[in-house]
Amino acid sequence: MTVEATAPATDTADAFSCSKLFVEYRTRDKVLRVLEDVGFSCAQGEFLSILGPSGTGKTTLLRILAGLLTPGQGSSVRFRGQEITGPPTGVGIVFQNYAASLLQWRTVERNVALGLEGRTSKSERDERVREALELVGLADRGSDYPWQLSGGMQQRVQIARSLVMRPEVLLMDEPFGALDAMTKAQLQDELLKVAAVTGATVVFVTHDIDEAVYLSDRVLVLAGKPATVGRELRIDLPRPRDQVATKELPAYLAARHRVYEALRAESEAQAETQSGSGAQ
Amino acid sequence: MTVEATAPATDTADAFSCSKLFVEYRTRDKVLRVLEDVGFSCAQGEFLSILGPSGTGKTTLLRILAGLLTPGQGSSVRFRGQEITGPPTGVGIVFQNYAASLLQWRTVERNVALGLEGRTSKSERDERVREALELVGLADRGSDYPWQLSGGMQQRVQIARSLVMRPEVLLMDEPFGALDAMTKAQLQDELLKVAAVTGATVVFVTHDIDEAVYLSDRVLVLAGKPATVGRELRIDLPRPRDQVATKELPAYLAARHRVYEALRAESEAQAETQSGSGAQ
Amino acid sequence: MRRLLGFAVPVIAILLWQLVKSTGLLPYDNIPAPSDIWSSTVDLASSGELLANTGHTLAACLGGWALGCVLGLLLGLLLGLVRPAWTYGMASVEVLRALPAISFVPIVVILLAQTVEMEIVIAAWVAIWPVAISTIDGVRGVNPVHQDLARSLGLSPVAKVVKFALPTALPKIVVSLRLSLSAALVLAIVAEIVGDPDGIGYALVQEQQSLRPAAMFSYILLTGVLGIVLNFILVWALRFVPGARQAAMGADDAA
Amino acid sequence: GGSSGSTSSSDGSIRVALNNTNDSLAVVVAQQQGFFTKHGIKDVKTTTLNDITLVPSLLNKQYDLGFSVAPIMLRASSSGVPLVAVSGNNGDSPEDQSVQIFVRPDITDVKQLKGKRIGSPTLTGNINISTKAWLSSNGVDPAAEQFVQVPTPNMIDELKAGQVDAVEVINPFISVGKQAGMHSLGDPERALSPNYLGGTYWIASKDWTSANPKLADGFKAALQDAAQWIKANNDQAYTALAGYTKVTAEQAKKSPLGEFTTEVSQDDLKIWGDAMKKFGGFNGTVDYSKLVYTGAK
Amino acid sequence: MPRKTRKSGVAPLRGLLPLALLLVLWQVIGDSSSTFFPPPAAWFSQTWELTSGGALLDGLLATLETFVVSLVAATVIGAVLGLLIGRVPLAERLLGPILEYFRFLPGVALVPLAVLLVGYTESMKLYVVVFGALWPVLLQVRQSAKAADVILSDVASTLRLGKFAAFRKIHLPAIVPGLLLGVKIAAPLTLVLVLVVEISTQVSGLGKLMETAQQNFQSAQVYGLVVVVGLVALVINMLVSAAEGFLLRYRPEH
Ligand SMILES: Nc1ncnc2c1ncn2[C@@H]1O[C@H](COP(=O)(O)OP(=O)(O)OP(=O)(O)O)[C@@H](O)[C@H]1O
Ligand SMILES: Nc1ncnc2c1ncn2[C@@H]1O[C@H](COP(=O)(O)OP(=O)(O)OP(=O)(O)O)[C@@H](O)[C@H]1O
Ligand SMILES: [Mg+2]
Ligand SMILES: [Mg+2]
Repeated sequence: MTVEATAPATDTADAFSCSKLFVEYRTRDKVLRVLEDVGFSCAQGEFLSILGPSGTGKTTLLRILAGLLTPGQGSSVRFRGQEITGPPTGVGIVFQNYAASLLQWRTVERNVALGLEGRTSKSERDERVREALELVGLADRGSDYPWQLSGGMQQRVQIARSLVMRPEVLLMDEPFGALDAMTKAQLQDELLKVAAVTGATVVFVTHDIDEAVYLSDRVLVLAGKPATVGRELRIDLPRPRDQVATKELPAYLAARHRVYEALRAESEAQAETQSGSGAQ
Repeated sequence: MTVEATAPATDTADAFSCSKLFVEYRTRDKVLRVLEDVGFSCAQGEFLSILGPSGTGKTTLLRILAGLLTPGQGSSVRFRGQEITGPPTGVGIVFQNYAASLLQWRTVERNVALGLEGRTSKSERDERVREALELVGLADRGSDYPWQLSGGMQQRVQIARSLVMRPEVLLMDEPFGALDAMTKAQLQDELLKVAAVTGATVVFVTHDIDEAVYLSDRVLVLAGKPATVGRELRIDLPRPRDQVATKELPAYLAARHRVYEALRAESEAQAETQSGSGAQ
Repeated sequence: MRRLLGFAVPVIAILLWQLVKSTGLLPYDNIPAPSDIWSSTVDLASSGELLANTGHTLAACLGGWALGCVLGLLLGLLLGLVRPAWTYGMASVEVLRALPAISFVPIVVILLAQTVEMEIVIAAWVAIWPVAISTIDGVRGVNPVHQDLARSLGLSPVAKVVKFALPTALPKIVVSLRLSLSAALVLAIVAEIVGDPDGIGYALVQEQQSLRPAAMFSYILLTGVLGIVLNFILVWALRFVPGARQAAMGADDAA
Repeated sequence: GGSSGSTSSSDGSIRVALNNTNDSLAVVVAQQQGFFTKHGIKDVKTTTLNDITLVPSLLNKQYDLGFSVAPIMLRASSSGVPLVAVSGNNGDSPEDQSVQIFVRPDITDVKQLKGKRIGSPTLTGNINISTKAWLSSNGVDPAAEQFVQVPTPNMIDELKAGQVDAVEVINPFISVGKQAGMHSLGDPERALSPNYLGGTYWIASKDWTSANPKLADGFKAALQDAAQWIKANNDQAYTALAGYTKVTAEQAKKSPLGEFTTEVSQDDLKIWGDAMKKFGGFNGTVDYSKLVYTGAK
Repeated sequence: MPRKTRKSGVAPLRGLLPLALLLVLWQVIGDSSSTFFPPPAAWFSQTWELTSGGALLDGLLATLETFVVSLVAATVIGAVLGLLIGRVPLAERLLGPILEYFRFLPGVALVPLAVLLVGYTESMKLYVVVFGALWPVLLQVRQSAKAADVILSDVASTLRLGKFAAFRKIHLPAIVPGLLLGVKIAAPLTLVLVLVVEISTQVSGLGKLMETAQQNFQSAQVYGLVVVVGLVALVINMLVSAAEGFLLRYRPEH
């Protein structure tokens, strides 16, 4: 059943915990505050989805969790109880902009192998790369260059690149956004399987409500300008999940409905504040 | 109601008509045939969606319709009865790779104004740019540079850039793929409104079955390696459509189901041929 | 056929030149006719002088170029990637790279005598800067998503340079390798004209003073041929450098 | 190539830097006829140099002796470079007109050169100083002229093309120019002194002469022999000239050989120094006596 | 706190520190009577003498004038040719080989030829300098023109921009970073070439002063003039970098 979540707890068993998090982008002529007083935590092994309107700060939040962006002074962001100062080990990331994230001068195979180089033997590396490419359905395109692939294929290369590292934590920014329904469903299941087997924590940004509900233990809705955590919804569906069976559960439909309502409420609230204050 | 479509007719009232269309990509060491014997036509004012697995050739097809790619010898692709030799007038396109298609050195406003420059007066241009940006919800970001925007925002800039031209034909490659449900719904409705008012023809690539059904008069499913038009489904839902009312119609659900089935059947058929022949 | 198109322009130019010369429109003794240049080239080639001088100049040019490129690359990486190095060194580089190499010839002669080493130093000096500047510019152009990726994969600084910075900079570096090559060749010849009694530069002055302008032109024109050959080899060799393939091909075609 | 730097030549051999004109004939002849060996020099290596890097090469001991001209020697010496003239080179000979001022066809008198553009092989060299003195003695102010540096082989063409109005030409280009119909306003060399003024020398660093006085003496004696031999064997001398300058024998014969001398006159050097002060912007101080090698004591 | 907008722009003057230290070291341990390696203090005093008759200023102005005109000409010609052969395959086929050939001709050896055809004029200096200085711009522009994203060309053609508008609005801005890199490399090279031509013809400028000093064995003055050239170059490079900072201001980095 879907349950309104409790206040974020700080606990060393958490993979991530944030409090009083805020972020400002400084450009030549203005300062844009994107996140404000964001507080939440994510338990180890949890599958947490983040939803929110376009431009609300989801990518920004993910980059902070990845240790790629330093939040404003006074913010606290912890990974396993430690304040984050740089990219923590064992954290993999799939970027939203797949085209920019691939190395154009490397073949698909060598893009996937990137993080393994110098860390594993050549034979193990080849084996793991092959497995990862098979997982995303690109086993036969290993020797192509990124520009020879379609958009969805490029995105899958990126997914393979992070899975091949067997990360304990996966940060994924709209990883399945460019994929068709079938490929998407297949990769969702693979991801759930990988997470279950390895016990990995996943923080997952998506725009697809069905996807968020199907995959997650919990959904955060970011909204507002600057954005904060508007709602937090626990998704209590049994695991392992199944594309047909799970989606036919009444609990699934109820959860889906609640997430939808939460999103609508948040966007409406946002639209109001926005027209009211004119701030941005 | 959903009706299996008839064989493609060649008619000068058609916006596009293709027959015997095939495409090969030639790289250093191999030739990859992507499309094979594709034949269909698209009437003026029709809203045609194209669905299909990732990497099947949807983007390729759209680039051919836009006159950006020359198909193989013997293919016939006509726009309003004329063989296409270069980009035809009145055709706007929204690219899948939004990041690469924006001019990084121009602000949002000036990216949108690009096609109007020298063709309208300054005041009209400013007015139309403002309108277009408002339509996509970016009225307050006109003076930012593309890198200061989120992924979804960049995609919306691209949409504004093609709408501002008031094209008679719009070719859109996963235009709403990077958007959240609310923004997406809103832009879908705006697009339908624009198409209705201007009588524009739209060819729309998407992975979202709901979106395809909600927007289209007809859906083509591309599948196979090399791909061809696997199914063609007419969507006979009343217009104007409405996010709530239309989606509650039994006819909507039935259409959705048929499209889903068509897609699944095609991908399964493809998976079989593939494992059978090993060709690619 | 399409490849031959490139020869059209030079062939027409040579024919025109021959024409104005044989009709007496160009009365200068120091500009010989192409036919004379050709026959003197044949003479020089058969006497072995041409080969010996070319070999000397080539050695100096390639030695200086290789040295300059390596130094330029290292310098460029240092300044492009290490912020304090840039802050506390870039202005010095800006000053150094504008110093006219030929005004140093007498000084280098004091240190190294009139030897091929002197030429190598002069050629290296001019080869360093294009490579260094392109490397600085290139390694800074690593796209933001790639920077994020490299950090999140926890790559070592060396791996970041090898896997991201260098490949990103490569197209620009390839262009500057070619620029440096021509600069090194020209400066090696200038050093021979001014200082070292050997090689093409020395020979062309000697030929001029011995009243053989045709032979002098043989050497001058030979330099261009030498350049084309060197450039062709460079572009060809770059195809074997992983990642440089595309960059080299984008840059070549002339050869 | 140039032999390597700083080996000392106490082994009885010498390395000599030549130039590519008639000026080096005596050394070449001395080498060919065995005069160096005769005077106790075991081995002679010669190299033809293009330019004025000679002085640095003497300092770094790459060469022991080299061809030079008075202005270079005086300037180097006043800057503290310890040089000496071991031997003279050109001597007096009335028929020798080794420098000529060629002019454009429409110029027939020195006075017409006023304010004109004149091409000179080296702006600070002996020929240009002589030319300035010559202009001055003919009532033309050299300060009002525009002097430009032109490589000697290009002078005739540039004159033809009208890019310069007059040029200071030396052999073998004088004969080339005459063949081409150029006309000359005369020889400026005697403008500095009624007597022929030697301006070319074989120089060495003071270090070398003090360390190897025997070799220096031998060098000078060998040149003395060569001078006599050249006088007696004019035809063979032309063959030698053609050999190292690489001009054809026919071409070589067109320029007079002149006389060779090994004398170095302190007075001559002083005349040069004064002329340089007057016309060459030179303001250094020179001890002329120290410039002349006086032989082993 | 957010992604740093790194200002590469103009190199700070602090960067002269290594050179300054080197000079101080030279002054301290150098031999003050050395003919060819006089210590820096002597450079200053000897070079200062040149300011008396205005010779230094005249030379500086002559050199600067040729420099500015040549750099502008080299940039324009290099950019036009680079774009042409980078974008028009026929032009590449026709001109590629001959340009590749010219690139390696030793410009200095061609000075006599230029003199013969043009004379001892400022424009002769210009021809020779431009001939040698346009290559960095040409090659970098050609590379950028070839590397430009195909999607941008697609944007131009689907918006039906027309050849000229597409060029001005898309292809030209897309090569600006390459152009600037070319100019950055070409600027000091141009200065060097101006000096080389001045040295070998002694027509005018700092090069003439330098050659005169050289022939007079006034090494200290040569070094002093070299320092002047270095400072000029520093100022020029700062200007080029500032122009780059301005033209590429749209970029997050750089
Ligand atoms: N480098 C930057 N400089 C300035 N502003 C930025 C920068 N990056 C992002 N922003 C702004 O911050 C806000 C949040 O951006 P972010 O990319 O985090 O959004 P998002 O939630 O991921 O959106 P989307 O779903 O469209 O990807 C946006 O308004 C964007 O314009
Ligand atoms: N420039 C190219 N060179 C070689 N192969 C290419 C090129 N562009 C596309 N392809 C190949 O053509 C096929 C179809 O690509 P296309 O981009 O049309 O797919 P798509 O249907 O748009 O896929 P997606 O939904 O993932 O965007 C793919 O297999 C792709 O690898
Ligand atoms: Mg985002
Ligand atoms: Mg696509």
